[in-house]
Order: sequence, then structure tokens, then C-alpha cells
Amino acid sequence: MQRIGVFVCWCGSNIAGTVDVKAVAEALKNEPGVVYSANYQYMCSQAGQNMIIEAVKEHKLTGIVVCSCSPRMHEATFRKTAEAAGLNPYMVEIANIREQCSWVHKDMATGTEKAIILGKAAVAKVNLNAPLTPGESPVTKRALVIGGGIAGIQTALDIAEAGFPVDIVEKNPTIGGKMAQLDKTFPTLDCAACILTPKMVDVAQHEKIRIFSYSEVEDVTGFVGNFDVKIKKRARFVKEDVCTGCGACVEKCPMKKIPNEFNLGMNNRTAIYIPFAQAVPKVATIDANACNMIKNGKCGICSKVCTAGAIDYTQKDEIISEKYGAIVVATGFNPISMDKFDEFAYNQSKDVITSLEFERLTNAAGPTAGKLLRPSDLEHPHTIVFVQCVGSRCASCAEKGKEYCSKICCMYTAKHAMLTRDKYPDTEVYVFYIDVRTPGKNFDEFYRRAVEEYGVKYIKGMVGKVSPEGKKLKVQASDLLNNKQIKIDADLVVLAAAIEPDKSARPLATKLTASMDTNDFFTEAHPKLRPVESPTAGVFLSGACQGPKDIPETVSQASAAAAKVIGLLVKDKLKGNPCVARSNELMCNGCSSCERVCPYGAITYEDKEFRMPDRTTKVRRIAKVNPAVCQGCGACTVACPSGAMDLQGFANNQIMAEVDAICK
Amino acid sequence: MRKCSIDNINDVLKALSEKIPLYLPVDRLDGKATYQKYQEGKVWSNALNTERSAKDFFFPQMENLVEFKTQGKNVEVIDIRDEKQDFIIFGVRACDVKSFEILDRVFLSQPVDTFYKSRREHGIIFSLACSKPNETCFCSVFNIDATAPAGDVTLWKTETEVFFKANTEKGEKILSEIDSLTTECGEETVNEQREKTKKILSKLPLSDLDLTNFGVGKTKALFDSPLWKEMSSTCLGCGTCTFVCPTCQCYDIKEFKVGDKVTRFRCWDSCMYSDFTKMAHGNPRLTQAERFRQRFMHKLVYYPDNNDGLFSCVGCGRCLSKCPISMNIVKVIKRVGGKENE
Amino acid sequence: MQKVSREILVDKAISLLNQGVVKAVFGWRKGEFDYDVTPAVFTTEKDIKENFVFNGFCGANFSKYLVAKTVNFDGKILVFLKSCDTYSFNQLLTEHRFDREKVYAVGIPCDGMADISKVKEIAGDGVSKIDFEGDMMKVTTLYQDEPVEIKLGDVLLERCYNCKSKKHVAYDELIGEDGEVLDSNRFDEVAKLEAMTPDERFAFWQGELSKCLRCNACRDVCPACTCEKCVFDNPNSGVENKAAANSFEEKMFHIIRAFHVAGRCTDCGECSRVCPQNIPLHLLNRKFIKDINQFYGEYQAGEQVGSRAPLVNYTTEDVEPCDVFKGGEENA
Amino acid sequence: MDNNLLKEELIRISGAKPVKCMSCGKCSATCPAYEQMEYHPHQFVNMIANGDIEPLLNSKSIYKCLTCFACVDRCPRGVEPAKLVEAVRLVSVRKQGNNHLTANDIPQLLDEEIPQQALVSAFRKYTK
Amino acid sequence: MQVEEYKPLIVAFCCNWCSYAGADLAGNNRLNYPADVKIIRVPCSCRVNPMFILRAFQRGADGVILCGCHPGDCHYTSGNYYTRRRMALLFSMLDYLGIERERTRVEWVSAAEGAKFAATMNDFAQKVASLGKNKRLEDLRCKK
Repeated sequence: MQRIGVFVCWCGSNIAGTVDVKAVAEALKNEPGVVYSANYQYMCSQAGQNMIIEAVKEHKLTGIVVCSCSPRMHEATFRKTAEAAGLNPYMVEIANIREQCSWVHKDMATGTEKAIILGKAAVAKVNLNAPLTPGESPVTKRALVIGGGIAGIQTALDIAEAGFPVDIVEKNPTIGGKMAQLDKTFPTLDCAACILTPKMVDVAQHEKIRIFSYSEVEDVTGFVGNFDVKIKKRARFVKEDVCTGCGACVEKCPMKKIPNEFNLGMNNRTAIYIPFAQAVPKVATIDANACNMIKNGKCGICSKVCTAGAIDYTQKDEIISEKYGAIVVATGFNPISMDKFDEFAYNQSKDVITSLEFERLTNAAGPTAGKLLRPSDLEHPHTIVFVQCVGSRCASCAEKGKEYCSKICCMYTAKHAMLTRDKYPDTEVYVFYIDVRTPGKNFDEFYRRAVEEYGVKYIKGMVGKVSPEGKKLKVQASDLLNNKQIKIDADLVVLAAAIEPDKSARPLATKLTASMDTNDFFTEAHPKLRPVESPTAGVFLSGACQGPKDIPETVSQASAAAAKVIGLLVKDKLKGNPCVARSNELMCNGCSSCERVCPYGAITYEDKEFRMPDRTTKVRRIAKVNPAVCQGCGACTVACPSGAMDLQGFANNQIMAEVDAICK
Repeated sequence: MRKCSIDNINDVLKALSEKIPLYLPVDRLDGKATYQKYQEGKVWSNALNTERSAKDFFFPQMENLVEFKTQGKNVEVIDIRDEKQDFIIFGVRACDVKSFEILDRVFLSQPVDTFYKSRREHGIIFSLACSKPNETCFCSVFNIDATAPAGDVTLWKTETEVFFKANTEKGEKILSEIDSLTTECGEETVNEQREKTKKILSKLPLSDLDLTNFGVGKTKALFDSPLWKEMSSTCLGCGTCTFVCPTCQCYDIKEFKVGDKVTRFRCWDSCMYSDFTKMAHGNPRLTQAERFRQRFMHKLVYYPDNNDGLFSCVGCGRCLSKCPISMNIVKVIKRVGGKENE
Repeated sequence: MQKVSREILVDKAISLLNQGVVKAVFGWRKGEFDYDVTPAVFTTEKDIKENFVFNGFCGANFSKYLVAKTVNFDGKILVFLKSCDTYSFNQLLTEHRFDREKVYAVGIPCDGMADISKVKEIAGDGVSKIDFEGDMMKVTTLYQDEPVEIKLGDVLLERCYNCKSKKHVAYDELIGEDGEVLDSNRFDEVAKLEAMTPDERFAFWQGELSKCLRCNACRDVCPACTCEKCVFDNPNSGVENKAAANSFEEKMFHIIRAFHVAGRCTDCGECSRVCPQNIPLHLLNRKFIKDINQFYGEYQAGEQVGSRAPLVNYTTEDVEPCDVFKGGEENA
Repeated sequence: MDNNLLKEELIRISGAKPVKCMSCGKCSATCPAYEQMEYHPHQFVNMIANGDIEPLLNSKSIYKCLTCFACVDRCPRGVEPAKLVEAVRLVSVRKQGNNHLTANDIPQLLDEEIPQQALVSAFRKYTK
Repeated sequence: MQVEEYKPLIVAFCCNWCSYAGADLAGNNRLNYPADVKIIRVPCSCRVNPMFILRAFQRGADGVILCGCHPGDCHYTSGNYYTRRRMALLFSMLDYLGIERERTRVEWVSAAEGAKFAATMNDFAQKVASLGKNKRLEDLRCKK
């Protein structure tokens, strides 16, 4: 049986003005378990708190009810008071007789009556309170960043700068991501490579950063502060630590007709290759699907020309196990496939290209060495049509496009148009748009410059049809402002394809038990207040894996995620919230209902042996809650049909006791 | 013996119920008969028997015993027993009448259950002879004469008439009050019906049940039979058989708390339930097989052991028709008491 | 007469037993009367030959038994599953309630099972013999000189009358042809109730639920109710109650019982079949199923192993609780 | 008929959703009968959404739509403009005397080239 | 004749992050609502078990209202979506059993919506009062 002390606060006249605090204290004295009841002007004052501490000692109290303002105000205060008095802080309950009583009711009789009832409910709850201790878990001081684009790079650098080791896992042979493929960046028009490659080098040279390129996350177990991750390092048949990146092998490789992914298939590479000159790590990789030596055992030229002896045709995939305290997802985006947009003739004509392909066409390191040439005949295009919102804002057909706005297309199209006019003043440049969206620092100015200074023709309306005719592309479009249908004979059509999360994100989310929205973007823990955290504790989000973003936004989110990670890693121990779910193994059916509603992936299952009534044993599947991961929402407690799952601090019997007390 | 025309039975019921509340089998909407309080418009059912047994009248499913009220640190005990008034149960079949005797031996032996006793004293039983027993009936096995049941008054019903015969002083007194509605008659019609019914009874498929292997002193022989486990293996552990049984008499005592008031009540328990007789140390019968055995051993061995060989089954057949898996006392008698077990 | 005869099942059982594929057989055991069959476990050829029965009264759904019977059982158990039973079977697998490896499931076709109380309503009491001939049964009673002929279709169990599917969604082996998912009228009764006024509905349910004995047969037979400890048996749950003490307790029990199986109930109809008081319990479960289908899209529990039950799922566009009544009014 | 009622009627007949339109103009961009039309597909959508329906009813544009459904196929928002045009046409044709094609006109249209089926379906489509 | 004014008893379950804070804000702004409304704090609306709601009716509540964050704003991201499904089904079932639908309600109240909280409680209390005492889900043992 508890020995409960009740402390009724006047809050000056805030409470005492409409609640007869003495009557409340008097009435609660007779409640079961109550051994002491008092009232005081300001319970939250030092004097008030001392009064509680004294009473705990004098009356050997085991539980405390404070009838005062909202628990959102002073629950923490009185928990500390209880702790100071030698009580478990979770033996305190607050009856909210200010915000929810004295301030909303006018007359003394009503207020007093309600305050007594609220007090009784709190007493009924405290009677069933049990001391709770927050669980503690150690923190592994190492972070994992999944994805080596600008988001991953920035996050890794920031974390490493704070002194914590970081591993980057990148599925491609090099880090750099999409930004490495870009030519210039809006709105400042600096060269992407010029600002990205120094960062890539920083990463490569940072003593706290390890890069696992050509690698993927295989499996994740554990929880915040204590993730166990298995990383699959795919065989690249080149010893990373030995290869100097000299490129002799690339030169001599006889298999020269492999579409070059880095240039989006617009030119070819060899079977052994280095994606681009500034690749990090600058190490060759053998494409096993293309290499004759690996496929048929015939060739071996690269091994002969490699003076460092880095080639190893027998290399196998390798699994690396490592412990991490935090995981940052930075898996990025891809343009969607244009295959389904027949009206734009993407598959019919080489001269209909996506914007990313346009980036490569204008890039000095690209397939045309920076000269803008038509892919079909390598002639200089004179009329270029840019089409915006291809597959974005597309609500009608989920299999074709995306319902959301891809956010970056308006700006990069303005950039493309402007640069084209700048370099080739003899070209006609048309941009067909639905809306031009330019929220961002210097963004609208940039777009207006394209129109006003560079003479880019912006036409409000969509392109309906592109049909290749001879060397030309017949573009049929509408000009909504002039209410005209326009027909243009274009040389090049550039489609601003919608962007979507990388395909590797969905399986990764499953491994991380991080939640995703229907578009496969990772969901944040709170859309406004916790935008860089995933609901799964210890998993953070960086860059376009969370939603479409441009580079400045990506970098700020990347640094924000890094700050959150650093905040986690500096702690030696994680103290949990003890008000978490707990499963009663004896009653658990192992049915998985709780696991399915848990937004944090805090529930796992294990087989456990139980004694049966007839004294035999049986092995049963039961749920286990990881208190470090559980956030205490209680969704599982209702999903559980047997009531095996209960929430500490808000237990079934406690809430029912409150209901009873209120209703009697 | 007196009689009245079947057409006048409502007048009789009305007259009887004027002074004393009367309960009789009435067809529910789903066609099944239950005991309901008589009032104008209620029609006496022609069904062979009621869905639930008549034990509810003396041993209801739930009954409040006492109340406690706490005030501060004091506890006040409140006797909530209300004085029972007389009541009539009309149309009780022989099997259910016999069940009262079986319950009496439990509740009226020392220490007397005063709740039961007071109800029993106030109850006036109008029993009804059977004429069309069902294939599930086996009361004759327990030497119950379905054609002449006991009770304060015995009734026989034919297509056209209802016959009344008082067996006790109570019965005579109450019959005399409705003299004006009945006429004196001979016993020929009744005897004729009884002979006819007896013939049917003797031909009933379960009338040849052999109980020789049960009864006094058979505990040792039957207790360890492997059949208990086998036969109980698909038992669901529900309480249907015990709750429809007219002789099952186990109950649990529980409390219901509202604020400062606690009501202590008793309610039927079932030996089929996993928490049956569960105590602080746990449960003495760990598996369904043991609980299953308890039910049938109690009816067929332990009870007779303590009650001069009287079986505590009356062959009403309710458990036969109600068990969700069709497991029942007849199957137990045949298999556990039959050749298989010898 | 069922499409599949007792002999086929007996042969199947014996051959699987003798081949050593299974070590025990779940089947129906012959009782005192032709309609009286008990679920039982057979382990010997002799027992199967003598006591295995299969006729139009084999309604019992064996799926739930597998939860208890497969535990610590060395080897496989043969279970015969009617199409409706296979849904429960899958649902239990979804909830990890037994080890699929320990079961050999044989799907059997079913023409619907008879309800003996409906037979007795037509033939009268004192049924002494029932012979099956095609889809007719000849019922001999103690009180009628000539056997009464009854069509199976006229005395089906409610759930068979509104059979939702003749398709087997799980089996290792199927006897005969598989059937199809049917367009049943199983929600008609629910719609009829929804069309009543609240007062009428209240009176209806008050009448039905007041018959409740709290024998727990509905719960104990239910293949979705396999909790290690039911809240109604757990003194610490706050809702434990042994007796249907009053009309509140009756409603509480049935609301919570139905809610706990909502989205998991396959509508196998066992609850109504076993209720000794003939309470139409399926109308509570079906209300939930109907609502789920209407609000959250068609969902059939047990159709697929591993499917996500509607109550442990959501969409951001779900109907608001205050709007659920609008559907009902449209129906009215 | 009151404009709002007319709008409701058009939406009901067509089952289309003009409110989903984001004014991209792809319907008009894709329309093969654009030049023949006084009002273009995107205008149909916009004008119906605004309840400005009378001009459409009186315009010959409703008979210029080929019902090729290119706009329906291409519309990124699932607005289905062709169905709206069709609905306006139906509303017009359903008014007594508004038949676009009468039986008397047909002999003049007959020639060797034209498939009879086309005339039959045109007659069905343009007549009450 | 003076008839004592009937006062309904209303239990309001409020989630800690939005609705409870909304109720606090109603207090801060001194917005009145009937004292018949008694609030129970839960971490999230998804903590509310249908058994709690029935329990409240059993023990004498005349109306039960559940308040949570607006869909999409749940502190735990998805809790109120589960609440929405559970309560939709539960309320539909209560209605099916003939229990007055106005006795139960779910309302989404954010921490900023003090005024909405007060208005909701005023409206709910008034609707429940017009229904009179809860007779259809009462437990006579709990009456005084």
C-alpha cells in the first residue's frame, strides 16, 4: 500500500481564486492511500518544494500528488523534488487544477468540486505507480553514412571534424553522386566540380573517414547508439590499397564498348574503368559483366600492364561487420524513366534528352568535351526546346509520373537556357512551363535574367507532342497566354524529368525499420520540428532521400543531420524515457500485431521456452520491446489483443483507475 | 386428480399468477423455450424442455451476497439480502425436478446455504410429465420416471386437457385455490398416456446405458484411464455443458468495486475453465484432461460416493445437444465405463 | 451427401499415416447419432476405419486446434480443411500461431454443412436416423412413421447458407476441384439492422445479448481467439468477469470480443454455430468486416499469409470517425 | 438553366474533375483539332470550372472535337477534358431542335468516299 | 417545480502533445467550458483502448471524447492514424448496437487550438446533455 502525500497549490490567486484549496486538501485526505495532505501558496517555489521534501521524510511518503498547474509546466520540477527527497521521480502525479480547472470555471463551488475529482484521479493513479528507472545504454562513437553524394560527403565531413570516426558506404565505385555529373550550379553558376572535388579529396584524406565504395549495406540490427551493420564490399577485382589510379589498364583494355554510366550511356567506357578523372577513391574497377577475363578466362591484359600488381581476378565479395552509434541515410535521387512518355518521343529520337543528359553534354569532361552538339549527328543545334514538369505534378497516373513537384527543375532549366544563350547566341531557346517556381535566395532574379538579359523565350503552356521528322523534332505546344497552338521545328528537346528516390532506398528502409511515404521518400520524425531525424531513433536523414532538394538545401540538411549525430555521439550513455511499452511474456501470443503498429521498430521477436501446465515445456514466439528505441506512444498496447503489452507510466490499470475515480 | 381443458389453461395461469409470480416455459423468437414470468399474452410452450435448466430459480447464475462500504479507514458491512416471496415454477420436467434433489444435498447439508434454502422454501414446483421424449433423453437410466415427476403438483398435458395432481400439502393448498377452474376426474387418460410414454422411453436409443462401472467406490478403477486424455483432447474448455446442466453446482465468489462500495457476489463457475478452483499456489488441475475428468468423475463417482449412490446426472440431454464439439457424458459412460476400459 | 465421400478421406488418411508422412490425423469421430460428430485425433488405422466419419454435419473448423496440437508434437499432423477453414488456417499462420511444417493440410470440397436444429425444426424431435442420398437427407424419427425427406440446402448452417468462398487458400494437397470465391449475401442481415432505427437496433441486441450465458464457447471455438491469456480471464485486465452479471457486462464482452478479432476474423461462423443460446454473433463480426470493406477497401482476413490486418494499418486519407455513420445512412 | 446547376450537370454527365486542372495546357497542346476550334480544350475545362458555359454551348467547337481522347491520355492531372467537351455537346443536343445533323442533311453528305458507318455514328452522336 | 439541472459526466482523453496542450491553452486564455468535462492525459490518442471508453460508460460517464493531434501531425508520426481506424470501427459498432452516436466523438485539436478545444467541449457537453443520462451502456451496480 502506498503512503501518499497530497499537496494543493494556490498559485497565488490563480487557483485559490476559484478553487477552495483547503477544501480540496481536506477532501483528498480520506482517499485510499493518502496519509498526508497540505496546501501552500506556491508549491513550485523553493519553500514549496522543501515542504514536499520534509513531508516525504516525516510521513515516509511513497507517492506524491501535486494539485497545481499543468504537468507540462512543472511535472519535471516536482519529479526533481521527489528525487531530492529520495523518492523515485516517477512516483509523482500532477492534478491539473489550474489550466483545466480554475482558469476555465468561474464559480468556487464548481471549481472546487472538479478539483477534488481531478485530485482523486491523480491519487488513484499514484496508488498504482511503480518506481521507474530509465534504461541506460552505451553509445558506440562511430557514425555510418549511407550514400556518398554531396549530402553524405557534407555529413561525414562535419561529423569527422567534430572528432568522431565516420564510414561512408557508396554503392558506386566513386563518391560524388549526382553533383559530380553536373556542369554548373545555380544561381551562382560556379562549376560543380570545382566546389565538389575539393570536398571529395577532404573526405579521402580525412583520418577519421573511411570510404567503402562499391559497397552496400547488407543488414542492420541493434538500436540507437548500438547498431550492428553488415556491409557488403563488392569485388572490384582491383586491390584498392595497391592501385595507384594511373589508368594504364584502362587504356589497354580491349573491351571498349561498354555504355558509360557516368555519361548516362552517351559514350562508352572500358571493362576496367575509373568513372571520372577526380574519382575518389581513384581506383580502377573491373565490370565483371563485361570483362572477358572474368567471364571466359581469356584476356588478362590489365593484369599484365599493371605495374603495381593491383589486379586480382579472384577477388570475392567481402562482408564487413562494424558497430555504429548513429546512421545517416543519404541515398539521394534519380531522374525517373522517360520510357512511358511516348508523347515526347524520348525513345524514338536521340535528340530528345533529359536535363541530366544535357548537363553531361555541356560538361567539359562530358562526351562532347563541353560542346553542345546534337547526340544524333553531332551537329550544333539551333533551336532548343526545354519542357518542364515532365512527370512531376502528375496526379493521374502513378505508374508514369509523380504527384509531387520535383522542386529543382525550374531553376536548372533556367540555368541551362541561360548558359546556352550565353555560349551560343545563335540558338533559339524555348522553355515551356506550367508555373515557374523560384523560391530561394537570388532564384527569381536568376530566372528573370534568363528572360530579360539572355532572351530565353518562356512560354506558358505544355508541350503536347514531339514528333521526329527528318532531322527535326516537330514540337507541338500550346501558348496559353496568347491562346495559340505553337509548332516549332526544334533540333534538340530537353525534358526536365521528375526526380524520385534512389531504388536502393526502399530495401534500406526495411533494414533500418525507418518509415517511408508512398513515394519512397524517408519520413522525418516530425515534419516541422525534427526534419532531419527519422522516427527510428539513431537514424538521420540527409539530402534528397527525404524529399526533392537543391544543393544548398541538401548541404544545410546534411550539416543539420551531422549536428544531430554529433549531439548523440558525444554522450557516453543514453538515458531512455522509462515510460515505454513492456510485454508480459506469459501473455504474449507472438502475433506481430504490436510490431506492425510500432513506428520505431522497437519490437522484435524471440523464441522462448515456457513451462506448460502439464509440466512439459514449449517454445513460443514472444515480443520484446527495446526500451532504448521505444518512444512510449502506446499504439502497441491497443493492437495487442491479449493485453500482454502495457505502457509503463500510463498502464491499463492506471488509466482505468483514473476513469473510475472521475466517474464515481 | 383434477383437470381443465387446454383452452382454459390461460385462466388457470392467470389465477395462479395473481397472488404469486409464476414462471413457465415460453417460446422465444428463435423458437427455443425459456422460463419467463407469466403475464397476459405469454403462451405456455409445447417444447420438450427449456434451453436453460430450472436450477436458475434456486441457484441463479449470479447472486449478490453482501456489500461493504468504506468510509475513511472504516468498513461497514451491509446485508443486502431481501426476503424472498413465494413463486411458482410451472411445467418443470422430471429430470429438472430430480436435479433439485441433487442440488439440495449439496446446498442444504451442513453448513446450510441460506440463500439457496430461502429460495427453495419459497418455490412451488408444478412438474410436467413427458409424453414425447427426445432421442437425447436418458433419464430412465437414473431411475427417473418421466411420466410421473415429483414436485408439489404434477401436470399431465394431452392434446385437449391438462391434468393436475397435488403431491404435497403446499400443492394441495394451491390447487384448491383454483378449484373453480378445474374439475375432478379419474386417472384413466393419464395412465394411458403414461403407458404409451413408457413404451417410447424403453425404446430410446440411450435407454440402455450401462452404469455398472460407475458409482460408489469406483474412483481407483477409473481415475487413471488413458481415455480421459484422449476424449478431452478436442474439448474447447468452454462452460457450455456446465451452464446448461441442471445439476452442476460449482460457483466462484468475486467482488465488484465501485468507488467506496464493494459488492461481493457469487457466480457459476465451470470445472472446464482453466482457472477453476485456482488458488494462490496455482491450479490443482493443470490440464484440460484433468478438468474434464473432474466433471464426469464428479457426476458419476464422487457425488454418488458421498450421496448414497445417487448419480448427479439426470439425463436431460442438454449437454448432448449443446456441446460445441459433441462431447458428452453419454460418450464418457460408454467408453470409460465400457469394454474399452476393462 | 458431400462431393467427397468418407471412403476417400479414410483412404487418404490411412495412406498418409502408413507412408509415415503424418503421425496423427485430425478428423471427425462417430458419435451416438448420425448427426453427432466430434473432432478427434486419430493415430491408428484401426481407429480410423472404425470411427472416422464424414457427412453433412462435419462443421467444426480444425484450424484452431493446430495451435495446441502441434506444440511438442513429433512429426506432422494431417488436417482436413474445408474452404472456409483454410482462411482461418492462413490467418493463424500470419500470426505465427503454429508451425506450418508440422501440418499436412488436405483441402476438401464442401457443399455446406447442415444445422441439426434446423433439421429438427422440420422433422421434429426424436431423430433416430439420418440417411444421406445425394443432396437429400432422409430423417427417421421416433414419432413419424415415414422418414422425412429434407434438402440439404434448406437446413444449412447460417455460414454455409452465405458461403463466402469455395476456394481453398491453403493446402498441401487438394481433393477434387477447387472452387471459387463466391458473391455471398452475407452482409444483407447487417444492412437490414443498419436500416433500423437506433431504438430498434438497441432492442434487437438487448434481446439477443441478454440470452448470453457467458459460457465462452464463442471465444473458445474462435480461431482468431488464441490468446495465451484472454483479457476476460485475466483478473488484472480490468474487464475480467465470469458472469454476464447485467446487460452492460453482456455488451462489454461481445463488443470487446468482436473488436479484438476485427480485421482478423475470417468470418468462419464458428461462434454462431456453437452458441448454445443461438445468438447471431456473426452479425457483430460481419459488421466490422462490412465496415472495413467499405471504409478501407475489400479485405479478407486469411486470404494471404502475412497480409497486414486493417487495424494495424492505415492510410493518411482514412475516413474520420464522425463520418462513418454517413455510409450507414446511405444504406438506410 | 442556372450556371451553377449547368456546371453540376456537366460534371455529372462527364464524370470529369475540372477542379483538378493545374492549367498546364497540355490538352490543347496535344489537340489535333485545335485550329478548327474556337474554344480549345483547356478553355473548356477552365470555363466550365468558372461556370462560363453559355459561350461553349453556342460554339461550333463542340462539334469539332474528334473525341480522340489524346487530351484525356496526356493530361497529367486526370481531368479528362474530352469528356467535358462531350458533356457540353450532350447538353446542347438534348435541347429540342439543337440537332447538329438531321436526317435531311445526310443525302448531301453522301459520296463515294465516305464510309456509311461514319455517317450513322455522326448522326447518332449529333442528334437527340 | 424546481427540477435539478441535469449535468452530464464527460470523460475526455487528450494526447499529451497536442490536445492536452490545447486544453492548457484554453485555460491560459480563460476560455470557459463546462466543468462536467474531466480530462485524462495519455501520451497519444492511440493509447486509448476501447476498453477504457466502455469502462467510462460503465462507471457512469454520459459521453466520452477522444482528442488527438491532427492527422499528419502526430508526435509519434502515426499514432492518430491508428486511433482514427480503431475509433471509426468502434463507434460504428456502438451505433450498430443502438447506442446514441452523439455520446462518443473523436476530435483533432492541436496545441494552438485552445479556442477549438473550448468550443468542442461546449458543443459536445451540450449535445450529450440533450441526450440525457446514459441508459444504454449503464451498469446499475455503479449507480449511487
